[in-house]
Amino acid sequence: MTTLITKTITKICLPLVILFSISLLLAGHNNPGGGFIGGVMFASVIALTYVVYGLDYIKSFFDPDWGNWFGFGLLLASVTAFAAIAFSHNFFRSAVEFIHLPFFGEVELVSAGLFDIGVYFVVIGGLLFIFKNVGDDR
Amino acid sequence: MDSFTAITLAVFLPFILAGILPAIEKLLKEKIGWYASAVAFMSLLLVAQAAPEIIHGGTIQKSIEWLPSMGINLSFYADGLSIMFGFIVSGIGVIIMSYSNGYMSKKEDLPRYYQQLLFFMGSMLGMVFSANTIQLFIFWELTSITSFMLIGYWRNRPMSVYGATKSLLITAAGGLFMLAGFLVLHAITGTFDIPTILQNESIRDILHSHELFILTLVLIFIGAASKSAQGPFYIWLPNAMEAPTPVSAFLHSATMVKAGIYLIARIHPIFSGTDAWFFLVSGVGIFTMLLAGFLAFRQTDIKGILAYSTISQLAYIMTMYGYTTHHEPGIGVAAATFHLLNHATFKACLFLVAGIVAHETATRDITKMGGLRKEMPITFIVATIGALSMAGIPPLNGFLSKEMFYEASVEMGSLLGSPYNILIPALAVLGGVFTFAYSIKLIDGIFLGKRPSKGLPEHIHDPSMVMLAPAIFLVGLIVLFGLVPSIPVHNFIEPTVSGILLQEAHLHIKLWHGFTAPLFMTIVTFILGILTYTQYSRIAEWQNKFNARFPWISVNYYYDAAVDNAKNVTSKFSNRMQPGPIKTYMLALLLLTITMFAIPAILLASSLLPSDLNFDIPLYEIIIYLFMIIAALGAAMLPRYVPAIISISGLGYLVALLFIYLQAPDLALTQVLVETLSTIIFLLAIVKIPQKFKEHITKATLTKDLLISATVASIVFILLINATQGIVPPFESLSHYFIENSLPLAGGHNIVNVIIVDFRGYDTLGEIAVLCLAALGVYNLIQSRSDDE
Amino acid sequence: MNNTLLSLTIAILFGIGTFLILRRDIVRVIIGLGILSHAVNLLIVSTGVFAGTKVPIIVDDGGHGAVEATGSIFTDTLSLNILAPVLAAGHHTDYVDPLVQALVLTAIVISLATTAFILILAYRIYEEYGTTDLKELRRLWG
Amino acid sequence: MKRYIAYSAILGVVWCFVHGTVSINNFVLGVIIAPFIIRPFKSLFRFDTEFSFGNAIKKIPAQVKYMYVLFKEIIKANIVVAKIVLQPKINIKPGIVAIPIRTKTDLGITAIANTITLTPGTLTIDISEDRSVLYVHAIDATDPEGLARSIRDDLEKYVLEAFE
Amino acid sequence: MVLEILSNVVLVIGLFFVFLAMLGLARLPDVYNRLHTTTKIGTLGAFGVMFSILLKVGFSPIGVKALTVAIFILVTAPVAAHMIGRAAHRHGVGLCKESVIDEYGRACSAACPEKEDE
Amino acid sequence: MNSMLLEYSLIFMVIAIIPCLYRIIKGPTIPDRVVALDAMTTVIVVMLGIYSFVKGSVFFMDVALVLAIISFVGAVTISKYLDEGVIL
Amino acid sequence: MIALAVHLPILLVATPILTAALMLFLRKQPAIQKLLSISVFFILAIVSVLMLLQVWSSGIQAYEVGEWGKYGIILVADLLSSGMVVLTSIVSFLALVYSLDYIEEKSLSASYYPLFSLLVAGLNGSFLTGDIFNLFVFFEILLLSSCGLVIANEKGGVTKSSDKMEATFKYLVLNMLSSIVMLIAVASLYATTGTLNMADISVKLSAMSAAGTLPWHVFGIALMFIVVFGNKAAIFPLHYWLPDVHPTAPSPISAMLSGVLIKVGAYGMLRVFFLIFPDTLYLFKPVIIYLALATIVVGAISAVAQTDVKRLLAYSSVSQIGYVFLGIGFGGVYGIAAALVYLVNHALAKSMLFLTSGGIIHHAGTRDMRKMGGMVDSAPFMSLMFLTGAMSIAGLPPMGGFIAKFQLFDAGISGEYYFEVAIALLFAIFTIFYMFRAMLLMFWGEKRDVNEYGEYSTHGTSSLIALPIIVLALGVVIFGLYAEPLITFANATANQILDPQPYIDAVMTRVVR
Ligand code: NA
Ligand code: NA
Repeated sequence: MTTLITKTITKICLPLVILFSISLLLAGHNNPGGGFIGGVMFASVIALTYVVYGLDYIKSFFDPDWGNWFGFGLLLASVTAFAAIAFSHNFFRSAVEFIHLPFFGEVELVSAGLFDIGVYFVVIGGLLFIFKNVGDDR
Repeated sequence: MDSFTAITLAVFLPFILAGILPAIEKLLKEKIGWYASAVAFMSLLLVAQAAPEIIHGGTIQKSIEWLPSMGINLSFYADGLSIMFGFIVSGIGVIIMSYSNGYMSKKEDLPRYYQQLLFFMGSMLGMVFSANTIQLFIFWELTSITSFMLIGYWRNRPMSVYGATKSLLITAAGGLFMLAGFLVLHAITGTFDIPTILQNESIRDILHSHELFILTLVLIFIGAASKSAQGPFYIWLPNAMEAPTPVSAFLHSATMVKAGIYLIARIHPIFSGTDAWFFLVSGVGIFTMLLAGFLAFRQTDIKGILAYSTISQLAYIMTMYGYTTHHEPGIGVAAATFHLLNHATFKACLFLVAGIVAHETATRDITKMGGLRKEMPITFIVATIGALSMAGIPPLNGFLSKEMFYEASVEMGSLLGSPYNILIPALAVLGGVFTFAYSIKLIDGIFLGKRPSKGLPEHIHDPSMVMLAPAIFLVGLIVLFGLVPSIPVHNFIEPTVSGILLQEAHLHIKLWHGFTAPLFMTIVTFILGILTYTQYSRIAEWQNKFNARFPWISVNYYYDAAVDNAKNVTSKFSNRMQPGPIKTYMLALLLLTITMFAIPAILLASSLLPSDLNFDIPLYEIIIYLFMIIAALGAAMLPRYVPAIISISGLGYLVALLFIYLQAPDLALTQVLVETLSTIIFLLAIVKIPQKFKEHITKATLTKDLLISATVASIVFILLINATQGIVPPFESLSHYFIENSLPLAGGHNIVNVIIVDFRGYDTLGEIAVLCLAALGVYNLIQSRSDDE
Repeated sequence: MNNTLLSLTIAILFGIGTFLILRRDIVRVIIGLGILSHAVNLLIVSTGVFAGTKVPIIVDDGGHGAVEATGSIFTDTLSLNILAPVLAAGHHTDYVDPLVQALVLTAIVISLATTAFILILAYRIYEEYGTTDLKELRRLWG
Repeated sequence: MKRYIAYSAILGVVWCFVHGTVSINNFVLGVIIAPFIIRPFKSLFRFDTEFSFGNAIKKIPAQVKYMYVLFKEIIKANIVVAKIVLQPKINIKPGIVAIPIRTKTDLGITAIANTITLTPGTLTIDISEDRSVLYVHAIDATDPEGLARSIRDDLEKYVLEAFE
Repeated sequence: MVLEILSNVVLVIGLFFVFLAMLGLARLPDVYNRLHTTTKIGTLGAFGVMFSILLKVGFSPIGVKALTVAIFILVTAPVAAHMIGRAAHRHGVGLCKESVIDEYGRACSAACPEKEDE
Repeated sequence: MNSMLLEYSLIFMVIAIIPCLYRIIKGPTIPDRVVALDAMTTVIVVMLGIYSFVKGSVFFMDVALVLAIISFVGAVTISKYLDEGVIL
Repeated sequence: MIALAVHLPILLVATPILTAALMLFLRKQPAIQKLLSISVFFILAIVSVLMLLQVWSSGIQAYEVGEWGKYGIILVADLLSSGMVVLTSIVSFLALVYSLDYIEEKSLSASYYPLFSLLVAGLNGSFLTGDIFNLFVFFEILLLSSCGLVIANEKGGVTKSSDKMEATFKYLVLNMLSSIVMLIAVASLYATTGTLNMADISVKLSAMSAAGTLPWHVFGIALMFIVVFGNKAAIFPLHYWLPDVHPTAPSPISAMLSGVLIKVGAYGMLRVFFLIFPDTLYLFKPVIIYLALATIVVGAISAVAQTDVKRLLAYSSVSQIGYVFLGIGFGGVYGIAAALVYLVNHALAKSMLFLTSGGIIHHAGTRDMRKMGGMVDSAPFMSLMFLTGAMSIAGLPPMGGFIAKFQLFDAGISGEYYFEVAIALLFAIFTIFYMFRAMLLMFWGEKRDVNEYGEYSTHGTSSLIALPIIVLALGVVIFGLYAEPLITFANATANQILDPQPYIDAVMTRVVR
């Protein structure tokens, strides 16, 4: 088992890194980052938690089916791409909208961003699915 | 119904009516054999329907569109030759299928039996009426396959399987050679259509003067010889006797084995009149005739005798079709054709007798028989007439064609001059001697002499009329054709001969034609034949010794060696080729890659490296290059896993740093993350692996591997340095478009990301699919074990 | 513009990777594949076809909302003349080639997935065979 | 609930930091996202215990002081170690010493352990099972008692004030 | 201007410390001593450089992120050092010969596995 | 002046990687290598900071931040592996 | 419906991906999974045929993904690619139906459906893409999906999982190497031409060639693609993985691998060399002919040595793919058409044989033919089906394989490749030998020693297993009896391959947004 010290710091890092990963995901279109990078960030911090706290302990209160996560990601990504057909465009035709939100001002909404979220989920789900399966296997 | 339709129906009716057999099997119950006979009879009638037109000197020819883009149609052609074969096939088919009603036990798998017989008959008819080579080949191979199935009718008997395999391998493989021959013929003549070649002298002239003429002939001849069991290919036929006797009678004496003869007759007008034709066809024919005649004489199995005799008799026919010179292209054609018809009658008859005898005595070994003439008088008479016809005794039909054979041999010999004028007739007589001897032996062994005291069933008698009638009918034909030769000659032989010689033919065949050379030869044959028969034991002794001493003289020896050792020899080969450890395979891939790059490098490159090399790089970047190499070397050299993994992880971070210098923050980010993650997965994977294994690299391996690595490195360097010289003007990169349009059209500042999720988002869709696949694959990997336990 | 030293480095990495994949130890081979994939990623980046100096991220916001192509040069002249160059010769841009970076990103992710799979495969192979010596992995042969 | 608010506020700030722009927009966005992140892991964050804003605010001065001391010590530590590294011949007498601690909370223990690591010549190696003893590697381990005393008096005091 | 000079000074000190840390990494006798340099000096060096950047650019995105990096290093570096040191000891890496005392070794000798050959 | 300072500092930092590489390759123990790897990431983080400033681009600072976080994950994981022989 | 007509190419790739995603969610509802997968794959088969008809009637279809023209990724459905897609769709539908009763239930719902769907997506994607890097991506999908499927558990479990691991490892490593080669080649090509779109590359290379500025290293790149596609197609000396992988995979997957997947290699060669590198054909043809001959020889000889029925079939695939490449090497309309006809017939027959072998293995409880014998009485259906397939592979009429061999030999002889045809002919005899030997060993002869190996399974063949085999068998027979449509199609396709201009026009004549 790892030590209290590591556990405490991991616990502190966990939400911060997840936040960071979301930030990387959302920033992706305009800054370095994106679904993959954000997803790996998320996956690594969960992996860190698994490593530091032990898989079984974490599973006792936090046990999502990572298979569903990457399933959702793939679904979201492909549905986003398919959506263009519904608007009588070609598959994967992207759209950019600028909408005005009351508090945040002008916000850029990009269909590709939705796709990137799909990527994010696939990466998280896929990597952690591998982790958990191999980790459970002993 | 016009003649063409009649022929087409004659070919396809058996297929269709046999195809529905499984469906109506329940309906027919035990009448299934009569159903089959009826089908055969229908075909016979249909052939007969077309016959008059041919006999009056015409031909039938028409096509149905089939593979127009290959220039191949479903086309049927009938001339005398085809019609004669059509009669033989369907006629003997009727006889055999009727006979089978008595022969085949009701417990047998009759639907399969008759279905295959009918398929065979249809294929055979299709073959003889085919107007183009490819169609001919198709039906040809179908006869091989049906023959294979029928020889292996008793599928669980090892000898049946052996015989079936042998016949299939030899005949189907021979067929492939024939196909190749047809293809070369096509390349030369530009057509697959046989009548076109037959009717165009200019095409034949082109063929005769073509450099590939001999190749074409040899290839096609291999097909014919393998099918007709000629030359070294004879070996399959004796083993084919594992088939039920009616099958042997039908396929392996009367019809299928004559397919090769048919082919020779069919291509006679195209290839004859050349030395190659004579030496190949007659040479192989004479050789086979003598060898098989001798071997037939030595058999003790009734069907063995008949099998070798068939080979020998086919060789007669082959030899006669081979008789040809430039001026007289068809010396033996008439004789051959007549003998062909006669052989079909007497040999089918003898096979039926063999079936009856085996049926009654429960053995096929003639040394265990004798004196059966009293118990089976009718069978005895039938058999004797058949055998005497085969031996060439007047006034039976065999005598007539034998005479013609001698006549043609003499004529051929004299045309060729010394020493052939003596040699050919002498060899012909020798062949006749063997025939005479084994014919006598057959009758003597079964019916004459004393009944052995034991080994035979007590009550032996003539069989029912169902089995006897077909044989009696054939005997009737034998006698009829012998006494009144004009009936077959006018109706079959003349049209056939004119079809082969491409000119009107009028033949006069009589029983008595004066004291001529052939008559003299016949007498010599009889005398020598009797002499040989009396010396049987001596000859047998000599041959046994000879065989024991020179086992390799037999073709079977090679066949068995090849087939039996095939597995061992090929195993050795494939074990060497596919040694198991993966290194060989990787080396092969690397070497092929190197070779592929080396070919243009050697052939085309004026200089391997371009002249302008660029060394203008910041120092801190150069040092990073160096570090990367060191880290990689570390990963390569460190003996234990974890240090090596740490080293490669270090390499990964350095690569990330380099990506920074190359202005690629996204890449650096990804690299850093992926590196850490793969380190973790590495650790996950090596958890159970002890770090005990250490490869001992020998000096030779080291040298070899270093050499290959260095070569790979060099080609990468050469390729890269050449490729990065820049795009050849005036072209530019697609990237300009991305840079220009990333913001205005895709609304993203990060061009790389926009490419990933938008411009080339489709790639990314694939990429995430790969991630999902890896996850699912790992799941399966882990799962596969849990279930083992 | 080629970078000779970088090319040389990439080539040497290829050499080292090649040497490693010819080893008998399964983990060694996988490490070799790792080095090869680093090398090939660098190779792809180094084939970026024009020498810019800027990160391909547009910093100055060219007025968002302008969803309109700026480069008239890109209205496809190809239908008129299929061989027409995409850009007027001499036109250069400050950014480094973004396309190769996108390609490498894809390649990296794919190689991560493949590496993960092959590593777990190695783990399972060790369980089944009790060795990591590839010479022992020869049940399938001949 | 209070904990949610507190954590959300912290994460809001963090969001600004990782985003690179400190603005109210970013802060609000971070606050909105935060609960979704914390919620699944709430059993890690001891949501069962009481939490009061008053206490937290009261501790701030102590924490600032702790920071100050920490920085001072870090600088000292660097100079100490730098001297050692730059010696022509390295002459040290290191060793691992067991140091008893009074701190009981997770955060406190972690803080003291990390502080020890960052301060002159000492490095936390491990903590005992009963969380009462830290094993500390010291570059100069000739006087274990003195070391223990200096840690208790110079460091742990501030940590206790700031985090207990 | 003052800020400029200050930032440069901090930068130089930071860089110098990082360099020192790496030097210590090479020179000091065992893993525990090396951890001292990398965590203490390395961390301060990195902190210094980041801080210097913050001084140079102010609270612009670069500056804020530099500060984030600095804080993050400060929080995690000791933990990493602690984990490595602990693992080293439990993995069986002995203290260098100059060492005078090992109270941890006594406490966890049962937990320490045999050290494998390098 | 600034840029020169920073150019040189880059070179200086590259040189600082040498001891790290030395320890990564030479060891002698695995923890030594882990320390060295961790130290190397620190150096690279510093380099990224400097580079980011030189280029006036925040993008490299993102990499630095990620590297700082991720190297912690790596170090902890390898340590746990060394300690317990398993990581999960 | 009409609106969807323009989207057919992408539907064939994206629908399976979407299906895979849905399947992941439906892991707990096997019945829905079953229904959904069957209907999706059935619809895909129909869609693929529709697309083929569309291409046949109105020419090459180019589909811009994301509407970015040649700057994005373009899917191109020409006769070759849509033909291959039809083949894929049909074989995969049948293999899927077969799998429902063949793969272990748990594996089936947990991972098999998504893996299988993505395999099909990978195949269709590879065939349809007009972008060389995208081809790489889809190759990776193919690689990993087939790896995952090879290790899937089948009912009864005759194959040891250690064998699966070993085979998968070899397959994976060799393919990773060839992927690296591919990346080198693609990157170098990009560095030279500045584009990844195959039609665009073709335009630029031919312009360079016309201007005399074609650099020599382009030839090197071109020949390196032989390694890339050769490895997919398993031509000598890149065939080593195939005899290990195809036998160890579950039978429906073996059918997919041998039936369709190795054909990707042949497709790739046709696409890349005839579209992108026509200038290098004079080097390519001799190289490929000799590699093809070596492939034929090595595959056939090794097949004779086998005692494992699936391994024999696998080696036979090696040998047979050699014939396909021989046709490609002969070149010309006739040679390529012959190769295509050969390819289709081999796909049908070999898929069918692998499916049949699954039934045989279930029946006998072993893959070792020496431990079988006389099964014709207990498994007459399998016997008949195996014979049908064996005859087709051996090139015997009236099966499709005959037409293929005939056309190939004819193409060779009319191209005056006498030596090559001679070798091919000789080893066609080997083919007859090993196929029939296998049939005889398994079905004819004496029944195996029951005391030693146990009784044959009395479990009858279910209709889910029999149906796909029958459908494929019908295909085999029909293409033997009436091959005209296939030949016409192959000729048209070959003409299209040899004249890349319409392809280029279809891709390049686009308006970029
Ligand atoms: Na790492
Ligand atoms: Na650190």
